[in-house]
Amino acid sequence: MATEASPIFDTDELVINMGPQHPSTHGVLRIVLKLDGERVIDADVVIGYIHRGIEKLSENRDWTQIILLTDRMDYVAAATNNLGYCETVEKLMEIEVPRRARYIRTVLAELQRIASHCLWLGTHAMDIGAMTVFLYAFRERELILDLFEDYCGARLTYNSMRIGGLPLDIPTGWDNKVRAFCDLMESKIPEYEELLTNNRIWLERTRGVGVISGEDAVGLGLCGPPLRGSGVYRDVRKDEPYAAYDEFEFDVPLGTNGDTYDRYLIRLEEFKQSIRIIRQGLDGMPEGPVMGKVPRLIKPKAGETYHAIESPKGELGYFIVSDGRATNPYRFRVRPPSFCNLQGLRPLIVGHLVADVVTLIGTIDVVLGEVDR
Amino acid sequence: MADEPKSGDKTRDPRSGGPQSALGEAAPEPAAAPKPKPKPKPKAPPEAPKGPADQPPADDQERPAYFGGFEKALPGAMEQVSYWVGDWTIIVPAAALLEVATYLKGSDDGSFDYCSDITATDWPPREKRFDVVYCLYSTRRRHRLRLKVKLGEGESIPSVTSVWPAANWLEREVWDMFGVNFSGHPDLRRILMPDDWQGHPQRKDYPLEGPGEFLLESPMEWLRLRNLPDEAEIE
Amino acid sequence: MAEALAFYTLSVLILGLAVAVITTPNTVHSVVFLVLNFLCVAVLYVFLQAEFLAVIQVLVYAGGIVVLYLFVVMLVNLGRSPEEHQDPRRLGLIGLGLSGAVLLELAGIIAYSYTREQSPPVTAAQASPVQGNIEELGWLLYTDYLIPFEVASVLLLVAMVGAIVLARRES
Amino acid sequence: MIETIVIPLLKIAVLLNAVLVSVTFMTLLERKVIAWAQSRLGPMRVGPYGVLQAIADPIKLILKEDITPVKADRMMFTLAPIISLVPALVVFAVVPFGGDELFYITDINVGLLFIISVTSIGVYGIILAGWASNSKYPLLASLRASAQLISYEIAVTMTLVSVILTAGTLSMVGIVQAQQDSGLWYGFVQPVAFVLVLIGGLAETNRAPFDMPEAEQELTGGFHTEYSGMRFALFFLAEYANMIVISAVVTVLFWGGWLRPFPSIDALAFLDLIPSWIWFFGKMFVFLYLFIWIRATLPRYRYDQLMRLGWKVLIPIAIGNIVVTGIAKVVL
Repeated sequence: MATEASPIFDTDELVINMGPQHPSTHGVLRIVLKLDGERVIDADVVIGYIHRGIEKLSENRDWTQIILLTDRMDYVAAATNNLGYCETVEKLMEIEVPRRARYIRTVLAELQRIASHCLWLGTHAMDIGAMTVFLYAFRERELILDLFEDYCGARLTYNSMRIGGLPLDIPTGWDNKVRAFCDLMESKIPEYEELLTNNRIWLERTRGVGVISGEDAVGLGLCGPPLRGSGVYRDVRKDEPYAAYDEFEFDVPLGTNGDTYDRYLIRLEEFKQSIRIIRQGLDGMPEGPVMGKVPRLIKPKAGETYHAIESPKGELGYFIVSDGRATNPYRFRVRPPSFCNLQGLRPLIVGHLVADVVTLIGTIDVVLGEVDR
Repeated sequence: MADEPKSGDKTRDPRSGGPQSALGEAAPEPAAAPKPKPKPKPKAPPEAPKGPADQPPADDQERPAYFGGFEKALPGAMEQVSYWVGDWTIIVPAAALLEVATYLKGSDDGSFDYCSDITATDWPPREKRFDVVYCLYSTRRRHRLRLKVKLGEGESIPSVTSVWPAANWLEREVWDMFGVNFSGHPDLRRILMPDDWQGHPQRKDYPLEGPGEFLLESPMEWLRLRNLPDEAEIE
Repeated sequence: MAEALAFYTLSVLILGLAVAVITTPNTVHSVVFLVLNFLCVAVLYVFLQAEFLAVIQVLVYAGGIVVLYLFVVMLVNLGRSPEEHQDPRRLGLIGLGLSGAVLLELAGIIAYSYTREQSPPVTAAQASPVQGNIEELGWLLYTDYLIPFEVASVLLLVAMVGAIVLARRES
Repeated sequence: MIETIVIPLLKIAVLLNAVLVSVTFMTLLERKVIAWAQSRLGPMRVGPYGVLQAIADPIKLILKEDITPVKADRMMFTLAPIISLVPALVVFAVVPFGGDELFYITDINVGLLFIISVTSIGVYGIILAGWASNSKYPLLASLRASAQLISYEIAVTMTLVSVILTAGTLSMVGIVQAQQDSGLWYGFVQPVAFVLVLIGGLAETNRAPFDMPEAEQELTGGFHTEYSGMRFALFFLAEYANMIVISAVVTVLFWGGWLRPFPSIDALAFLDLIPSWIWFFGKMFVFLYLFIWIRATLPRYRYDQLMRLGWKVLIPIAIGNIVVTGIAKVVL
């Protein structure tokens, strides 16, 4: 046999564009896949299709007007974004937030976590082909949206927090509704688990897929469930407590294998932990005002700070610089968890099959509104 | 809302290079730092801020333990230390950045293994107009630190992707938004803006409205600028 | 009369499709013509009362083997000119000689079938103790033709092993 | 003349219409069943409880613009949907819907093989559709499809051999009669084969959890990505017709076709009052429902796992089943 390969048998790589309009890229994500057969040998993740310049816009808006812009980043967990921003400004201005407001904020943030994880669970399962879970998860998410509607009148972009506290106290009877929801949610989680957790196909599709070691995950800057899935104990709620998390008891679930299945189990466990936190928050809700003492004109002293919270996707950080003179931030920077997690996508998908690409986009749980800002 | 400065002869320069390079005749004033506010205040354009406060720590403020080792290992790397609302910031020279990063990641009492964020701030009137900010975290020691590097226009800064792989996209975003050049970056392309975009939108002298109005007012000029090779070429 | 008409129509179709297979510039079209050709041959078998053979023809050739042809053809880079697909090391003379030999053999068989005296077409039909098309076929395969049948299957096995060895990647 | 030409033609016409109409209602059934599984209502607007949706959908598809991509291979692009539909309809010729000769078009002595071989032609529709679209996702899908269909065809055919051994005939009517004679449905005699054929049938019809060739989430619709309007509808028709075929085949082979339950027990003879074709359609409906139910429940396999399942699990079991059946046949 001749040593040089015959030209008849040379192989071509297939380059396909996954997205920006693809049913399972969760928005306008584009991945340029280089395929050998169905195996991915290289990938380029292209983002920026819904870049709206929220950072630039925020630098030209009033401090309070920015809350409304933060809603538009991670639009499936808008209240969490509000919380992160308000806390950062409060830190910068050293404002004391009343305890009741901190409790309500915590409850809202955890409700958002459940809502966001519901959406993740539904779409992730849908990507792998289990279409019923999608509607089950959305059914519960709908109830959370109803709760938020009761609280602030909006269902998606809440604008539900203010610098120094909250614009509204909770309506009467709302806490009972939330309690009822917690009970319901607890009874629904086994439904999801029944459909997925021990399903052979689900196990085959998720176990050992997209394995990343803890060390690599830290190096790549992954955060939230993808980082914890690799067994790294990192939860901003525990490490750098904010709102009222230091007063509550909850566990941080950790994975062992760092694969898609572990990340799935972690998020399911986070449902339960969130319910636990919400119950503690409602039971121990102190009386008092919901708005702290805030100067009429919000104008922080010159200085800068970085403050992070644990959004459903991971570490959501705000870096804000005030020049001390204007009523708008001089520099407004968001550290979007989805952006940093999405960066970990390429190392995850290389070597896997096309079908796994879809699984892995699902497992890192990105919201493109937050990635692109 | 008719903002009065729109019709003015403010530079509507889509290019980052700023007035001095592309539109020679335009006023070299560092284009209107705070953009027109919605409230129609009779505003005397405030002079652009000179830079962040970088407040020094109070004398009685206890310094983190790893500062001592850091100063001993890399003498002179710590140009300035700042403390504000609970955050420590170290300002380091660009030349020493890579050493500092490697040391901070490797040192036992620091062990900053997690790069939370990299971003920049633009202070146009300053000679070194950019502050590149690194937000670091240690998953083992659970503390935070910010590094800050001051950088002038056209200068480049060593990339820290070799220390923290997470820096890859974050540095790309800083390049995209500010035009800060990272030397040694494996893949320095635009990330959020389109590949053929001109200018770096997060700079303070970049108009909030983008290049749109300039394009409408003088399309030929816009086209000429667009076809010019990008001056802030990568490396 | 009707049968003859059908036969000649089919024959024309089969031959026409065969010509189309080798003349079409597009390889995928060529494979599709090949499938149609096989289907027509299957119909021919039905006319000969060999339903089993017809069905197997469709199942194995049209439904199995040619699908694999198509598979390969689709993966070959069609953007290249036909000349590029030529193997530079091919041995034209030997090929010519071999095909000549096959032609000669065919001619010999045809000549022989005309010269020898007419014998009853299927002798086994009387010999086999079973009734029906499929049963007879099975009887023949497992009695008179057992050894060729087994040899053929061993040959296929060898081919399969060879294909796996060739296609396996060095890991 | 009437016996040989008119009546068969009439039967064919009736059957074709029946199949096509039932396919349209299958789509409605699928939407409704999945909706109920997901605590929804499904289509409710068109007609009472959305019943007329089954008619509205085809009308919509017919009226839609039929787009051929500029770079597509026009001939193959047009041919592909036809190739995929025709075999799916042709196989109905040998499916006995009832005990009487009125209920099947023909009974040929290689009926079962005929069904297998003709359905194996259907794969060309998918492959050519993927190739002719001249687009990457459809191409990937058609590669998946050809590999998948050939692999599972082998598994199914191997499995059917054990059924043929048990029945001693290839004729569809003959197999049902063999079950009547033995007094036992083959589902109880050959349970392994039944499960294998069911799994293989799901894969052959590209149904969940084996719907890789049209995996919407991965390949944006798979081989029919570029199709619209009526040509798309043809693929749709073919898929559902194939589902009906597989249900019918499973019914005939394993669940006694048109026979009533326990055909050997005379005490249940009153069940014969129900016409044979109702038994047949009842059983078929159960399997169609099962297909839909599975789709609503299970996630999708990955391509390599599917091939592994086919080659490393189904085919060895099928071969083992043949051996066991053969031994049993000789011993008993």
